[in-house]
Amino acid sequence: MSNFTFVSQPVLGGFKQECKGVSIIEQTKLGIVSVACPNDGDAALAASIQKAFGCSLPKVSGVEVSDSGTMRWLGLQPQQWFVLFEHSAEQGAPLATIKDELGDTAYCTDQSDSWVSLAVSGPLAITALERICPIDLHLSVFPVGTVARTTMEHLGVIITRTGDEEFLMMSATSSADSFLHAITLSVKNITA
Amino acid sequence: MRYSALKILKEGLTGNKGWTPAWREPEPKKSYDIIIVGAGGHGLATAYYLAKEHGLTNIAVLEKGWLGGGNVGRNTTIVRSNYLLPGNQPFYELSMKLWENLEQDFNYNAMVSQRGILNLCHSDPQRDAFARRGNGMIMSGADAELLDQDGVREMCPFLDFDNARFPITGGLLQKRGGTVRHDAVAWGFARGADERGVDIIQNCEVTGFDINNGVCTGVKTSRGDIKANKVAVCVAGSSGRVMAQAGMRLPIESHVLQAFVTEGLKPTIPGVITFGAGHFYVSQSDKGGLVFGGDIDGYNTYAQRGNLPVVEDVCEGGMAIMPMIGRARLLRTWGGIMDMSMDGSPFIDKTHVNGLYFNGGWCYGGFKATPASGWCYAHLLATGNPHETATQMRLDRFERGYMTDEKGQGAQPNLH
Amino acid sequence: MSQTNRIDGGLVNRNQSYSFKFNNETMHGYGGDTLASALIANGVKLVGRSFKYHRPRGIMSAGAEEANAMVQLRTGAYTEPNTRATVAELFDGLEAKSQNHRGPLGFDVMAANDFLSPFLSAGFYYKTFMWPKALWEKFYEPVIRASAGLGSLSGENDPDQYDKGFLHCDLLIIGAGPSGLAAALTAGRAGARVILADEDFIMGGRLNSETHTVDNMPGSTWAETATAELYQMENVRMMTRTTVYGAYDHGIFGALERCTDHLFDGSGKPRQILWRIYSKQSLLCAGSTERSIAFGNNDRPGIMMAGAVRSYVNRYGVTPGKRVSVFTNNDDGWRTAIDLKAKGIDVTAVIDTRSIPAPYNVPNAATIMGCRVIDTVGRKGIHTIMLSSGQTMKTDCLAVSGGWSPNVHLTCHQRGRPTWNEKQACFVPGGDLPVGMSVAGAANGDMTLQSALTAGHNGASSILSSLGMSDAGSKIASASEESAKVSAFWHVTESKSRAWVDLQNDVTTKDIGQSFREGFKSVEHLKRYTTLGMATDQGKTANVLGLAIMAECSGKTIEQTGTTIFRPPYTPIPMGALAGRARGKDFRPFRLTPSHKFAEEKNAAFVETGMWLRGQWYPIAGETHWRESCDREVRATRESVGVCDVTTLGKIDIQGRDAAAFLDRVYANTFGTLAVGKVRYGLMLREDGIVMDDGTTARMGEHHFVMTTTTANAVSVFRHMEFCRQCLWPNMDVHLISATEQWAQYAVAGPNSRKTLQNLVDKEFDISNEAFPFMACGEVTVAGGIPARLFRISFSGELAYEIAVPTRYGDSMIRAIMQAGEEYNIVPYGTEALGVMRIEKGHAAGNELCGTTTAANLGLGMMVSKKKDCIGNVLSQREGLNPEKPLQLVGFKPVDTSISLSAGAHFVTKGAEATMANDQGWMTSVAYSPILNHSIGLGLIEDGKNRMGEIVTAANPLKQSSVDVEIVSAHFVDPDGDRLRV
Amino acid sequence: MIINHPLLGPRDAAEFVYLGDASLINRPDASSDDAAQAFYEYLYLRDNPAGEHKELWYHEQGDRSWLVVTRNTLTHEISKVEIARDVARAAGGSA
Repeated sequence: MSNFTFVSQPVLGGFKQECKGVSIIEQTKLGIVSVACPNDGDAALAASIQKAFGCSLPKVSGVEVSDSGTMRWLGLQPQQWFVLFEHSAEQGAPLATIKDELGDTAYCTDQSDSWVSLAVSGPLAITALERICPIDLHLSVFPVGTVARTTMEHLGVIITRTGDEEFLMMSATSSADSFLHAITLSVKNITA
Repeated sequence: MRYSALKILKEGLTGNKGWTPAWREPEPKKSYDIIIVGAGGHGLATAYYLAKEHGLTNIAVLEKGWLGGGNVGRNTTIVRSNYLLPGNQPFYELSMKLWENLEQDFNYNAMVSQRGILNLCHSDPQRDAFARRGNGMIMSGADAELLDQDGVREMCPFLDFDNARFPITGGLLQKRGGTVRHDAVAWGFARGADERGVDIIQNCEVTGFDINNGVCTGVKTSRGDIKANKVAVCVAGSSGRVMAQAGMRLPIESHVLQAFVTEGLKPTIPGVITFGAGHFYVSQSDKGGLVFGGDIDGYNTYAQRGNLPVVEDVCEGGMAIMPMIGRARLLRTWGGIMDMSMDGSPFIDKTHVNGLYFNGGWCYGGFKATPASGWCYAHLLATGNPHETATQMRLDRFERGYMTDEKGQGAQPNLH
Repeated sequence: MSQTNRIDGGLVNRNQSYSFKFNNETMHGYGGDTLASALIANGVKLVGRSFKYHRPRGIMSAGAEEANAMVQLRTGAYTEPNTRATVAELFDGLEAKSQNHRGPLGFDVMAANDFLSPFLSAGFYYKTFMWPKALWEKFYEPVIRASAGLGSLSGENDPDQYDKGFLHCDLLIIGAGPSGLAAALTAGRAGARVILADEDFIMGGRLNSETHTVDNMPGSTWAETATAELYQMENVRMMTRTTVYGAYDHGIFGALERCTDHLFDGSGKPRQILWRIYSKQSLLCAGSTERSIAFGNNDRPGIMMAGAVRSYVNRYGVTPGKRVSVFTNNDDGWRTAIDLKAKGIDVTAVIDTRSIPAPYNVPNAATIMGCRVIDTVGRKGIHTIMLSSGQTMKTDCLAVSGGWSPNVHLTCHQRGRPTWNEKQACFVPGGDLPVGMSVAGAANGDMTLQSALTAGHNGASSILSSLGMSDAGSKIASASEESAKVSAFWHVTESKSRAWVDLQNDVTTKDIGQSFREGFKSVEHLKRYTTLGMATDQGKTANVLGLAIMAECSGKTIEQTGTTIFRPPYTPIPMGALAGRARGKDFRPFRLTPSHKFAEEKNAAFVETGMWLRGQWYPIAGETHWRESCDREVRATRESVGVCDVTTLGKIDIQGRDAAAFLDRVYANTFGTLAVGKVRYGLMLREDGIVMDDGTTARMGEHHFVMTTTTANAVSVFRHMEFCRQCLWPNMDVHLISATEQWAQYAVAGPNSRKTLQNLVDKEFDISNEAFPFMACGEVTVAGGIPARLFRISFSGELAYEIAVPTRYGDSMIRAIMQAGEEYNIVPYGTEALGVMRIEKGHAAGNELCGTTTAANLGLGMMVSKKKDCIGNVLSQREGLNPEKPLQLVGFKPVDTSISLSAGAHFVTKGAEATMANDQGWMTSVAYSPILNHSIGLGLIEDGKNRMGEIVTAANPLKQSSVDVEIVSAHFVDPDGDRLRV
Repeated sequence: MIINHPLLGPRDAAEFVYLGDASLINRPDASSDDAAQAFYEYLYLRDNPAGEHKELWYHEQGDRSWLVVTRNTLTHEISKVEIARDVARAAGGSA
């Protein structure tokens, strides 16, 4: 029997575009795990996360970064968070990284392959995103450390502010091409 | 006064001074045989057919505002009988036949224009569903044709056949479908009913029902109490509000449906076209405006206005199938309140209160139903029995489990 | 042509000379001109034809209210009908044509209508064209339609791009005239997030058209200074060429920004942007619109609004006439005469309806008080006016002012009604404004410049305090004095000729009188019967006049007569802009499966399934018809092995202590008893007892299930389960998350599927029939450690598995499966073959799960557990859903097997007539079975299970055909299911 | 329209999916004697008021919360927004 070749493929092939005030870079080494809190288990979960990762749990729409700075917790819905961390295929299943630490205190589901992630940054990032994003991205309203789940061009999107002019944007893997098109066209329309 | 080309000639030559009012402005009497609540299309048609077909003329039609001010004056003017289910199709086909002879019948040009209605399909399952429907239409005595892509292209070469996200694979055509000048329908029925002695009383709001021991004996109005042997409510859009005065809860929610018209354009599309993979239907009025619509806004409301997301969704649908309309400008948008029922089908029925009748729940289908609704409601009021084409339009059908659910969406009004 | 009517001054840029064409004639204008001002500069008077009578018409305004001067702008696919020349910016190379005439503009044959006008009075078409009946569609209507309409679409696809966007602010100021600028300065200096939007291409509004001074500067200079200051503020967004067209709920506004309409070539930029503006507060500073007076032949080219004449003279440096007269009922109209004189243009007379002393002295002009213009002469351009005093005067331009109407439109968009202000003779905003909106300036009835500046400032100040901010001590600008005295005057009763009220729709005072006589008295009836105010200007100049005349007919006040309200949009908005990017292939996003690239390489035909694109079939060399490919795929799968991408099925990860109990409630059948490592088919009902969805659910752990849904219902099932979890059983410990995108899932089906997978699944996992029987599931690894989930389930009826790997490996996985099955001649199969095999097996799918079928209809009635409550259980027991002879899903086979069946055919008793009275059900799905070598069908027919072997007729009147079919088991292939379990 | 989400602040209603009257939270007891009538009324009959209306919205393009929104059907004014799960729990939701 011949050997099989399995290649872990970035959704958009590692897309990267830097031009005229906005850069768009696909994040290809991101582990994403959803963590849900059992009913009445809030305290236990908070404790185990604090212990394992040195991180407190953000409220919905909030973002907390672990002590090490390598792990980002997004408060997406009541009793549910996404934890984002650097992870490559060689490290095995991303799920284990979290689940092994949290044990029974959480219900974990691997989401690493569910999302395409793009870092969108630069002085014109907001101007470009204005064309598709219904959320008010003004710093006074959507400061660094805020996450929102919303819809852009008929696609569900999770947008996190990672810097004054930096955003991490996640959308479903299957429609990654359409998602990328929505963003690159926005950039083209403001810079053409 | 009989309208004719000769009459217009005569009036034109004498300064148009001889035209008389299209209807009287009577004071309400103390009592009537039948009171119809609501001088919309359906109420006026009911009065007209009661007078004309059943010889009953001691009738008042009470209207809160001005006659024809409800959905008959705020729709997209489409008429068709392309329904799927046996509870609906014969009724709408009756309506279509009444439309076809209406103008000569009531001596008013309502511009019944049978330029055809084409429902586009975009997938095999959709085509199968259209085949089932088209066959049912023909089996009910209506007309239907199933077109393939070439057939659609021949009829509407301007549709997007080359670059569509959801390619057009065919369509269901009803050639007898088309449009009717909506206001003229109300005016024609009003004039015809008035001529036969029906009192149409505008600016007369019904504020309550006289119900004693389970019998309705009249109504309270902003212009005094009026007695009646039978009270026939016909206020689609406001059914919930009005019937609450009789202590009834209905299987109905009120929703707003927006409608749209562009600036006038020289003739550009032939008949009515509906998009099967988005929310858009369109025709062109005789004045040249593209008249179009889409889905309801989706939330309960009694406000006759809608919001932007649906406006955009509808226009996206339009551009998706007809990219040539990009430079046509949307002139006006408006909203009408729909009685959205729990299965998308209407009611023409008695209620549990003796002498109190109900007609409503028309969802989007009210305008095209106007003559048949009047015909069948008149039949029920005059004979006490449902008309043979309206036997399924009963209020108790949900309790008994006999839904007439064209779209198969279940008990969720905003999906019908 | 030369610019015969160009005069000195104005805000045009005389260094920027543009050449343009009107009706193929080349002319010249300047930067800063509109098409209208450039036409006036070139001495053009006649620019279009009216809607009904095809009357010659000229330019009557200098703004968006224009009812006459509508042109077909640009050429070819770029042509744009019904463009108001008064707001179309001139650019070099502009081409425009007049519209709505047959033959040249000067000799429109349709103008015959004008002479037939006595027979074309209000509502004439409701009274005729009824005989003979058949002629309506064939003759009358085509004639009417061809003569109606205005401009034309090109018939070609709109070649421009459009965009949309979202903006957010504390304060949206609509209109950058004096009040809007004053408000923006006050709010901007205080640090509020402000958007200032104006439809014009320069800010300043009427300041640019008048000769007022503000803070001792010319008004236009003050506007320029204020604008410059505002542009410097980071917290203020300045938007010119932007029309705020609609006020929606909760402070949301629609606005259209025109980006390239003033350019010859947009060079790839979006033509327009449709903005949704989210505001905490809004201040409407939309100004006011001048209205006319109805008098005999008041529609002739050269008759223009008095304020518009000032715009042309002061802002554009052109004069609409060389000998101008003014007809007014107010002091403001006199300014036109004064401004014209200042430019050295002859003013013949000022005719004022009021019997008062002349408010101003206009040298060398007759000032005639208490007098009316009763008629005019000059078909293609006015040259003479007749007065009520009996005088006749030569004039080539008549400037008319009937007073100003506040632009209250946006205050009505949420059905607020304006109220009548008798003193100012105009409608002002009513009390019921959209939430967060206030109004300042002329839009609110502040008719003098000083009052507008003050109101703008004060409006902003009070908004600032409502936002918890304070103004930064901005001072109110001071303006020169002016008078706004007016006395209502609507129409000249002495006029014998037709007097126009709505110029575009050709509604005259006589039509209004007739409408009243015929009983169309309410304002809505008037509007609908006469079409008053229904033209492209939405009655901006006509509505108040029409109402006033109706009030006069009925002897009521205007207040008692009422008003029609304005609806969005304020000015018409192109469909292209409203659709934005969502057109063509971009109408909706694409969802691609993990094997998409592989499928493309295999020349797959793709089919849209919702947003997904799925491989429909995979043709190989020599196959020319889809059936060949499909048949081969079915045969190969049933004979050996095939693989199909089933990633599109919804996958929901369900975890929690109450997960099993939860499933017992949302599914009709029981899941609490399902062992870990097993899969069960689940049937989900709606609360009304109708089948909602079906799929398989696997128990991965004591508190962990993975549910699959149909592709079509993935989203609605998830939503429904969240409803159950949050709203119905809020204390259950159950958590849901979609995992549809996480896993690339493939069905591997056929007798050799196990052997194929054994080549791929790592050896430590025993997937033999004994270790991994039918309906088993588990976590495995493939190809040396790649994590995977394996389910032994079958849709095809063959020995089959579904295997899932993380999506990143999806492309590798399909290739690996192909490689693993190579020795068994594995084929990829598409949705067509999938469909054929499920019909051969009698599985219900979308055509059967159509939202009206019960479990019993589908032969699954036994699955609805009577032992427990579940969604839909109670109402599924209603009488109507349990008839004596229910529709039942069975198979159908043509008696003559050479005949193809058709889905959608209706069943009647053999030989019976195809009528609804005889209708017994319908064919839901058909396929050609390459295994049976004939057409087969599934269908719902009354009492079907008890009629096996009966021959019925499948009627297909759409194709004028009917086929005799035999009722058979729906399980055409392997009815006992032996092949599943081997 | 804008729904002022109790956890997220103002969000465009376009992110939400509308279901209907909030009485749909109060699913009847299937084991009661009058279950058939109770379920019929629960599923099919509506007050449909012209005025204040409590209704269910699902934040599908957001945090997946079901909300109970109190909104005036004549003016669209929203006077209250609650998390439906809290409302259901307070109403004594089963299990």
